[in-house]
Amino acid sequence: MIQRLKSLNKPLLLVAAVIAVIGSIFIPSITSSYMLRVLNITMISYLCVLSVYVLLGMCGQNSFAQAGLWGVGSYITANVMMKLGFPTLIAFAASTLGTALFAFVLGFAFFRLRQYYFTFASVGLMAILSGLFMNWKEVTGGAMGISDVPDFSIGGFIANTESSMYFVIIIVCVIVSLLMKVLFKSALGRSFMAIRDNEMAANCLGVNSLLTKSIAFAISGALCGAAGALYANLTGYLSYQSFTYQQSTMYLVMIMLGGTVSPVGAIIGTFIISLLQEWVRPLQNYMQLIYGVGIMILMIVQPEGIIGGGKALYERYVNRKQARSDIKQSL
Amino acid sequence: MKKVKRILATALSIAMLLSASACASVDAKSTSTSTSAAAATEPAASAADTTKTASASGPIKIGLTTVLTGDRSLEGEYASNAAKIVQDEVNSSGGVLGRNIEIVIEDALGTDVGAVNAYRKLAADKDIVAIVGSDSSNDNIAISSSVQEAKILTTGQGSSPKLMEIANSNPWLFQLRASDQTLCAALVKYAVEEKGLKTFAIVHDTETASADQARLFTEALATYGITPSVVVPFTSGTKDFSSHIAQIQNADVDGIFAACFHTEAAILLQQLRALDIELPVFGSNAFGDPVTIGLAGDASNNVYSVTAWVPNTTNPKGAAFSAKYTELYGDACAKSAAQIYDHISLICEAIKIAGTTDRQAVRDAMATIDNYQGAITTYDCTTNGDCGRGGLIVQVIDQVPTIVKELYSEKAK
Amino acid sequence: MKDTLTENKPVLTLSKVCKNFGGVVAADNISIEMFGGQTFGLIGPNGAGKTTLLNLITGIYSSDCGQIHLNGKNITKAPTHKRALLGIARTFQHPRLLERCDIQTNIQLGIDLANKRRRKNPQQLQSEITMLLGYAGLKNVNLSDSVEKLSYGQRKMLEIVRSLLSEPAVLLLDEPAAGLNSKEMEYIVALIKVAIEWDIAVLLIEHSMDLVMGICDQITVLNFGHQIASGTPAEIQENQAVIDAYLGGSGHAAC
Amino acid sequence: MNLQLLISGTTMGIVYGLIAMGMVLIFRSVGVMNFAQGEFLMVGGYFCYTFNQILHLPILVSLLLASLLMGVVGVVFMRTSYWPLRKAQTKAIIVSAMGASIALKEGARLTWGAIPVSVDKVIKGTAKIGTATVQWQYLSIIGISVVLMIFVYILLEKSFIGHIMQATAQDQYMASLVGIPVIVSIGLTFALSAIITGIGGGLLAPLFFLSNTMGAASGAKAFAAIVIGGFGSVPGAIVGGLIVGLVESFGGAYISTTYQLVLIYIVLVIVLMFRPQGIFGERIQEKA
Repeated sequence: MIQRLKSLNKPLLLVAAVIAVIGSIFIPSITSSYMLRVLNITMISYLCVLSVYVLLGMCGQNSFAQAGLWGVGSYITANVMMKLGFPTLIAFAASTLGTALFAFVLGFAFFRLRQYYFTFASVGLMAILSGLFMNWKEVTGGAMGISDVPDFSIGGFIANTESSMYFVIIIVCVIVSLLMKVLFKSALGRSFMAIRDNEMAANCLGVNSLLTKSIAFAISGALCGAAGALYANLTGYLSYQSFTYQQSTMYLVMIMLGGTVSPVGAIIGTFIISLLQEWVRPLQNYMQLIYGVGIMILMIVQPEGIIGGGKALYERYVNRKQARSDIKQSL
Repeated sequence: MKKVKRILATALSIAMLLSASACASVDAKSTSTSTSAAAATEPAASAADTTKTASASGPIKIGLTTVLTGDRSLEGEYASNAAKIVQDEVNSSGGVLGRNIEIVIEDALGTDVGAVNAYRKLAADKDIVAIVGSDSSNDNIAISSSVQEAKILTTGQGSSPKLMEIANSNPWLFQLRASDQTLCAALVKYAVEEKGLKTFAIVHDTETASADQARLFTEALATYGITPSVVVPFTSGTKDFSSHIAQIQNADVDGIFAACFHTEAAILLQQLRALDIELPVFGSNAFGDPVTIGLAGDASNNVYSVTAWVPNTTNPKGAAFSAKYTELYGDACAKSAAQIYDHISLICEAIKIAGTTDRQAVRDAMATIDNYQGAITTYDCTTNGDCGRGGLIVQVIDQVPTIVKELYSEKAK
Repeated sequence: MKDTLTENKPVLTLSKVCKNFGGVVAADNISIEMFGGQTFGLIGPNGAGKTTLLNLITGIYSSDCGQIHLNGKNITKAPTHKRALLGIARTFQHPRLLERCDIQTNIQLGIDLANKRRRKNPQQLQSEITMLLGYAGLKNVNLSDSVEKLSYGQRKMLEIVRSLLSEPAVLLLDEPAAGLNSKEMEYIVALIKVAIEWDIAVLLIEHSMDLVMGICDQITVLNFGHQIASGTPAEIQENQAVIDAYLGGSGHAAC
Repeated sequence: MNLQLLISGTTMGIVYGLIAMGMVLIFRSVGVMNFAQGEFLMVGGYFCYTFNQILHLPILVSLLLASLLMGVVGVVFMRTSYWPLRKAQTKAIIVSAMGASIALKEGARLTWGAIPVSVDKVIKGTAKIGTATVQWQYLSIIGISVVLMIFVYILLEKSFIGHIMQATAQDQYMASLVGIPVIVSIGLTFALSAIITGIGGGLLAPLFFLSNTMGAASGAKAFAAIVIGGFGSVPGAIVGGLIVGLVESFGGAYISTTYQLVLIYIVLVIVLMFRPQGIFGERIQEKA
């Protein structure tokens, strides 16, 4: 039954995808550089939120250190490009792999902790990292931060405008999203979900919790690292003001709002929150108040997240339909 | 007016917290009501609507990014109040080029992304002639590349030398403030030459501006062959200074140089005096600020501070503004407010000189302004950085900042 | 397809394994030998320490003394996932599936484990899956449905199918029949038969005597962690200690 | 010097312990960390300010009135940000609490302004202890905190209400079966927690001053205190608080003032590594 409905959806989805692609190509030509920057930042946050999806949505581990990892990625890029003078691609790779490694090692230490003890450790990690970001002059430029990080460039192509950067980021986002799909279908992805749903059963099926969780943390680190690299290239200025505990909580809010069941949830959550931030601007003094209350209400109305709620509705609809047809047959 | 607004705000927030418990239908309602309330109680809210189309007769728009909400919102309260005053003042005196001015405020949120988004949103509005950046070197540095891109006259409120460099290399960005370099040097000079002190401790917040000031204190002391006996950094939000004070005591010094923001300054002074440490404190601008004095009370006495502004200033323009501010809002007028007043007046001046609202023309006009008398000090915008001339060294006596020395500095080159 | 080697060589041996929680003795010098293609019954009143023994074998608890060997390999200290890789599969009293995933994924998880040892060829795999699902009475469920749609009994079946697909050497079944109707009982029997067919050593914890007596080659009776009797079904039924344990004051069987 | 550090460390420790205790009470009753606890501190402080500075009531009276109001706030908070989500996954509750904390911060700013303010001290001046000097306000904080802690202990262990709360904390379903109105009992817990933390805010105001963001910093340290002391244990919260306070003062003096907060969290991580359940907490064994 569902199979049939899904197959019905297929062409629709295809059309939607095509529209999305064409749309996204023309966006830069129709929007202001302000909106474009908002979109760029939003897509970068999307990468970070995906990292939360891998860790929380797939592997069931909740971390408050994602913004910290994002920062690590950014500062790696800044240092590799400015102090060592390497080209963008190498810096990008360094950020991605470096942050992944960083996360993997920490994961190996932290994931000896079960349940929410890991979450506590991650809060600690975040605090430690933000302390370093603010005060480690040699690497992070202290509170003043690092300015004039070079633009993103490959060979002759230099992404020095908002729109060119837009395409770079969107390409990375698309690639990463596809990789997510692969991960979801892979044995590794399944072992993540096995741990999420029942760690002991997972062990009895030959899944090594410590290693698997650490890998999950490493992957989320890689995502944050990539996001950080892009952020450094995009804004050209890094300071402790960006990589805060609040930012980490924002990522959690985004994924929870969108729904932890699929990357689509990450997309929806990120865009709703990021754009909400900008939409409520006209409220001036009141914007944060409304924003906060908005988060509460959304959470109360959709505790499973928008995707989760949507899925439930869809299934109910399917069941209803099935029931009806069954009755028809029985008559 | 203010009371009403606050009570209304409380009522709203409670109403909405309650509504959060109810279902989504309540959501829409409560949000909409609060929106309208916001618009009603917050004139600037309507001003933020950037969808109006340009028209020669319509008001001249000037952008202002400041931190209205979040952790650094103190700045925003002063800024938006001051913006209202200057807007009314200009408009009641016939406006600029015969047109009213309208100040469009955007919230910089106290983060880099927030600052940039706010700035870009303003810059994207073709009617906006010039933009005042927020009161933080970080924010101003964060937006500097966007300034290059947007090609619109932008005035930075930050005072760090780093910002000065950036401004000098960026034709569109003006730092309308004396760079700390000159001010800190002056305070050191005063402490060493006129107070005849020999050994010092430096205690400072690791936050951008304060860390910078601490560095400048050290550099200035070096010119007298003095190295600080001890440098004690702390992070913003520190509540208990006992370990910091202990280090200062151990060093036993003649005087303390201090650089940080209001709350930390007040806590530091209180705890110093509570331990009967009566050493003279030479502080950054926050130490002479009414907010700090109000919090620290008697503990703030015999504190020296180098600042550009005191509410009881002798400068007639400043005095008038200060009086008006206090009359309208009850609180003493702080530097952040006076700064906005000067920035906007300067921009209006530039527009007058340009005789048009063309962005390029206004920017060029700005660069011609030399010793313009503002509420805080005189301004020399012939080069982009370090435009605010002069400053004050004040001593707090009976909780009143009293000017002990007026400075007029040459431009730092 | 039984070969004579595994006939006389035990697959899994527990020698004098013991465990106690605080003062409470959960397993006291338990010694068991299990052979491939045989079913080994483990019975006893509630709280006799049957599940504890399973947890000791799978490594969820570490034993205080004694040794556990799998195919002659000492796995006494090995962590749970290692033992699983070496071929110890289990089901739980209450099925533990990937609640938020579809049935396909759950099955695949078992195959993943098998693949970690050696890749299976797709056709053979596919036929195995269809066969097992057939035996388990899951023939006409939609593999892309979420497991939430399955009944309690179906979940238990699925769990067994999953463990069978992981090609274990030893299969530990923790009260597979509890809470199932007679039809589903037959499915269980069918699946166990498949396991024997595949030369797997099956350990069956069960309260339903008919099932145990019907299918097991060897039976061990536990009471308060003590191994009070072992032998063929016939011997056990005669054994006085067993009868006391069940009918006497010390707890009573669920069925 | 060391005596000075010891005393200030201890006093700060007691303060963190007080906030931590408030968090622990809620955690024990609903099994979820309250991410808006720091805001209770802030709101309590502002209520105190309203009575003391605007209505010019004596500080002790203001504290009392403020604590009563905080009780109401606690219940409202429970009803709005916890109760609707009690059946949802805990992450949802955490997120809604985060939303609430933003809303509270901003609501406070809009109500009382962004300019930091202060309230009267309970006792002015300073006392000498050996070579060390300590403000009387600190001593009164210790005094009042200890009284509060004892009060909470008696309330929880000895009183009927306490037993109701404990029963609900252990098993909501069971509690409802034996006729305990769960919402009332949870409401009481939130109220109690809010009151304790709120009084803390009122007492801290003259020392650290009130601003809508004061909650965050203290909240973070209180959190560290809980984790170090042992999650869900009231004595653990207090001991953890003391440890944090002492690490702060001595670490600051002898290791680094720049990394004071970092030091605290390094201690936290180390404790987690070697004793995840904290000093007083009992480890959660996973059921096989």
